[in-house]
Amino acid sequence: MAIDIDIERRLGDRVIAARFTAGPGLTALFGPSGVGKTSILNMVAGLLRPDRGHIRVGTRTLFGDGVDLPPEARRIGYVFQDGRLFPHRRVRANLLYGHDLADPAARWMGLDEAVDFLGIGHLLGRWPASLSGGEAQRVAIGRALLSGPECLLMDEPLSSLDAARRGEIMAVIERIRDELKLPILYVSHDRAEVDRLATGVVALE
Amino acid sequence: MAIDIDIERRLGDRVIAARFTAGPGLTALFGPSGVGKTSILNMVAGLLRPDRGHIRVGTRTLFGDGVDLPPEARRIGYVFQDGRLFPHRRVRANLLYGHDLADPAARWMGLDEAVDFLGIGHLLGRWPASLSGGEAQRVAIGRALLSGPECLLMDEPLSSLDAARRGEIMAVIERIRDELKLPILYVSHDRAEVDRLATGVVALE
Amino acid sequence: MMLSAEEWSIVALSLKVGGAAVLVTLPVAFALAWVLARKRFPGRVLLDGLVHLPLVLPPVVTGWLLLIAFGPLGPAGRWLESWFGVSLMFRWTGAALAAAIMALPLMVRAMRLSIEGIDRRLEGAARTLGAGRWHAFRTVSLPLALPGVLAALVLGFARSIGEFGATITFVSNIPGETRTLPLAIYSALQVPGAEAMVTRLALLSVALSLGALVLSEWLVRRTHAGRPPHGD
Amino acid sequence: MMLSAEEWSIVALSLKVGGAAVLVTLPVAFALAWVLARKRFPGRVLLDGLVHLPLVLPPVVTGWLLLIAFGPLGPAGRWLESWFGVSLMFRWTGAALAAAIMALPLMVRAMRLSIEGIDRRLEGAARTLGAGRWHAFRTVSLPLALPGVLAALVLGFARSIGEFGATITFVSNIPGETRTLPLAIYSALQVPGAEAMVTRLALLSVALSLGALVLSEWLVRRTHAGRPPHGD
Amino acid sequence: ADRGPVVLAAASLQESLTEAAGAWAAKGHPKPVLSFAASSALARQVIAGAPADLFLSADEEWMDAVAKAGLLRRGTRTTLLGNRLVLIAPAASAVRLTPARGFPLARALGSGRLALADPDAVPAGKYAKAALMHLGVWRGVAARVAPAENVRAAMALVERGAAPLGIVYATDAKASRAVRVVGTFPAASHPPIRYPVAVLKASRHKDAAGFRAFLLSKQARAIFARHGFSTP
Ligand SMILES: Nc1ncnc2c1ncn2[C@@H]1O[C@H](COP(=O)(O)OP(=O)(O)OP(=O)(O)O)[C@@H](O)[C@H]1O
Ligand SMILES: Nc1ncnc2c1ncn2[C@@H]1O[C@H](COP(=O)(O)OP(=O)(O)OP(=O)(O)O)[C@@H](O)[C@H]1O
Ligand code: MOO
Ligand SMILES: [Mg+2]
Ligand SMILES: [Mg+2]
Repeated sequence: MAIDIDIERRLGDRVIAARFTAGPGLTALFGPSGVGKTSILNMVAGLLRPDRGHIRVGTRTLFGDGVDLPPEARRIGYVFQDGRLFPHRRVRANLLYGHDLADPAARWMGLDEAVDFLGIGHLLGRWPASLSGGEAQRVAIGRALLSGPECLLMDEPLSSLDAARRGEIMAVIERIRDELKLPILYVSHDRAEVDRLATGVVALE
Repeated sequence: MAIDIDIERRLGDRVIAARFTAGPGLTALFGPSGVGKTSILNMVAGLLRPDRGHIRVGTRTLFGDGVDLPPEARRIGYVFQDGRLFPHRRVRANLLYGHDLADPAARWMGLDEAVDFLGIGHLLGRWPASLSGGEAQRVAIGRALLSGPECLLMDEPLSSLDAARRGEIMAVIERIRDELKLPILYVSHDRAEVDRLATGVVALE
Repeated sequence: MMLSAEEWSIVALSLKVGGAAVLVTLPVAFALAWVLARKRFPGRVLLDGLVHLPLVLPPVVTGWLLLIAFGPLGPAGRWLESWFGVSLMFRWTGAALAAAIMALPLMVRAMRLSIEGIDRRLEGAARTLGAGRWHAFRTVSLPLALPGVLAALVLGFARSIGEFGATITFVSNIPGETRTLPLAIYSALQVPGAEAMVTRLALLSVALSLGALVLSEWLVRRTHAGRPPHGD
Repeated sequence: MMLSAEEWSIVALSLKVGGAAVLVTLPVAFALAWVLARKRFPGRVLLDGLVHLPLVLPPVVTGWLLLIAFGPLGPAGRWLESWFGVSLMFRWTGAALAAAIMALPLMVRAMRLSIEGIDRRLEGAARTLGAGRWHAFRTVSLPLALPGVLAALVLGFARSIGEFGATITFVSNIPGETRTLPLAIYSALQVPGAEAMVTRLALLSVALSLGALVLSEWLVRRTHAGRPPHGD
Repeated sequence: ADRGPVVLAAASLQESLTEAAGAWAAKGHPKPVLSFAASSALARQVIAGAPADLFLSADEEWMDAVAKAGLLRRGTRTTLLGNRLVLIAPAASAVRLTPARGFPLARALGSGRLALADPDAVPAGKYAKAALMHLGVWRGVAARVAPAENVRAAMALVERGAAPLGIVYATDAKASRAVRVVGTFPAASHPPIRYPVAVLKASRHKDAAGFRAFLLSKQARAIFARHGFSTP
């Protein structure tokens, strides 16, 4: 399944434009701070409306040609640059939010598995406000994976994790990439991460 | 100037404890996610009260022996893990917040210099809410440096920056470390960063 | 303080009127608060002004307008009569309507403040997780606006318990039907030397609203159980 | 709509009374809102209840209590008289006091909601940048609570413009001194067939408060100029 | 300009007293300051020590209360005006009825209510209740009265068709075009309706006694009579 993107959007006095096709596997979006990586992910997720262009995932058109699917119909899992956990739900309820909404047939990961490789079992009863930076980040990753998406958007998902944890999570991402063949758009500034995970790189500037 | 720390603090059912002496120069705090790095910085900054122990910077006691200086009297510059910019002030006003409060004699960096090496000149008139992740991070660094502190706390300050920008900022941190001889507590998961900057490493677990 | 049977019935009526007023108004007030907080449309300031009207006009005038609209000769009154066979005149439902109208501006403002404070990015996050507009509203926006909703309930109930001018003008002062606490207090105030009675009834009002306050504080604590307001 | 000299003077008086009431109450209400939002102490619920009192009691009772306390024979009245040579009886200052008391609960609630919504970590950030408690309050907490302060101003002013029962009971209905718009409306309502006059005066009230609303919206826009509410 | 004496007067005297004061001022005297409100509120203000000159009450009871507090200037209390009670119906109503012993009031009401000023509190209501008791029909309608805040509010209920019949002062009925006087109550059926006037002990104004005398003069009586009052 491939992602086909050709979009343009004005933000303030800047124009964010991108045009690329990402094959199946993990495509790294690379580029300096402020170039528009997050904005592109937001447009793919349906949170920011392009001024023109199209977004296609596999055979589905998410945007363009008169189509503009609402975010909930796009089946996209998004790990935000800022965790964006629901402050009024405990960790467990955050994790299960998308999981419970997904068609059971569409789910490809269970709570136990996610909790396990993310190492967040001891946090399930906690409120997000009491989590450390890295803990919140891991919960956010779990929440996105558990919603059974058909495509993943990850915005610097490993930035505040230590090397050991980072390795374990990368192993899972590799598995998702290879076994489930989910297309993944991945933003990172870390060379090593990109070298290990990316099957393709899009350089923006 | 050295930092002498021996503190303990209960958080929920965890106890964060640390005891180390950091010489002048940059001391990296290393340790897995959730071990208590941010909590330690918060205690040094005066935002979290230790249950017992002491914190000394150079000859000044910040906490302990009946002393508990308020944050504003500690002369500490803190780059938070989450930017924590003031949402109701534009970028320029954010940068100048601490600068204008500081004794002119205590300042060791001016707005122009900070704006220059952080590459944020085009952002001065913007509201923080419109900044990208890396842009906000750079403004937060500038804000802390401009307050003319005697000691720096940096919590993963470079995590969402690209390699080029990262290099420039590291050069400035090196200069601060060597020329101004400011003690710096620095949290990072990035080996390369730590190898380049750290004069000492404290491993927590 | 032992209450007489008459005092009990006045208290019960006040609770019924205040409770009905607040509960019926709640969804309407929330919808208005939502529209005023989120939508930009021509006439928005006018709608805002309309919502504030019952606060600005002396209550007696509001009662008088209600009488004109909902009286047997009024358009709304005729409509209710012919379609539902219902009349609000001299009924506790009319008292509840008066209280509801008077409470409306306070309730709208409180909820609007909370709605404006919601971090909308969280709604976006919910949508990407598969929540439709309505589900995201129910599970994210509404709970995040809860402080405003609770404040609205307290303010609205207190205002209802204290409402006098619009009620007596619209549905008069009928024992057991529209004679709520403030109307009973008013009657007592008109009689020289009845200060003791006034004090008693006023203390009852105070007790009722203190009860509502304590209940709301308890609700806040229950719904947010242990959740720290913001990090750290 | 051309106004007669008398109508002008009533409008001017209403503005003076409402403006004074709101401005004088603002700091007091903010302090109360702050304490109720931030501090935990025994008697907190009681203080909260006390603040809500003017909302719960029929305005006539509040006016009566003011009369007892601030009348020439009341303790507060005597104290004011002997220390400052000031009397509130039949004076516009008394009308402002009544309006202030009635507006207090609304103003406190609105500001309390905003204060409770402040991200306290930002106050911590200000402190590390060298701001003392008071400076951090002025430059961070207060501006972040601004939506509540503006809502309080609008609610308080509207309530003051509409205040009737407490005012007439406390300081009577003296032309040029305590006869604000609602009292003038009441007087007109006493005259059968004066509906046109009542309508005119009511429209004036509405115009005043619409003016206040527009002004507050403009202030919101000015102070937040272009600032998006939350990221994205 | 010089301020005239401060006159506290029952609200039902609004029109006539304003006119009389105008006539007095036309003679070159400073214009009296007239404050209209419910007699109860005014009496309480006097008792609280308000610095006023004259008090015109709508009934003897509140004047008695002020007298008991020792606040009347000796020898100045006298009856100024009298009034009559009338039965009214909406202008379009065809009902025919004469208030007399055992008259069929309950039947004439049908399923509707009888609008009155509060019979337990407001003077006009008290007189109406006394009259109906005297005529032996109170028991039949006691459960069907609609007690309003004051005479004008009671009349509004009839004007708006909310009540088919009402009892108000002749002076009020005379001034409204929306109601029709169905019949007048026999003067002997209720205690005489009297409006007492007195100079207050606290009065310092040189014109107080003069204005009181003017109100009792032939010229002033003519004015009151034109508004429907009787002048003893
Ligand atoms: N209110 C609380 N209740 C329970 N545990 C808490 C609370 N606040 C913090 N903690 C825990 O204290 C620990 C230390 O948190 P801290 O933020 O200092 O970690 P950290 O070392 O900075 O981690 P990271 O690298 O992920 O940012 C974490 O495990 C966190 O979950
Ligand atoms: N409302 C706005 N007004 C003006 N400029 C805006 C606005 N919103 C976003 N921008 C700008 O658009 C650019 C793209 O932002 P985006 O968040 O997509 O960058 P990014 O590539 O994700 O950067 P980073 O790596 O720092 O997160 C940034 O320069 C940002 O300042
Ligand atoms: O004038 Mo009155 O005191 O309303 O009967
Ligand atoms: Mg970004
Ligand atoms: Mg941390």
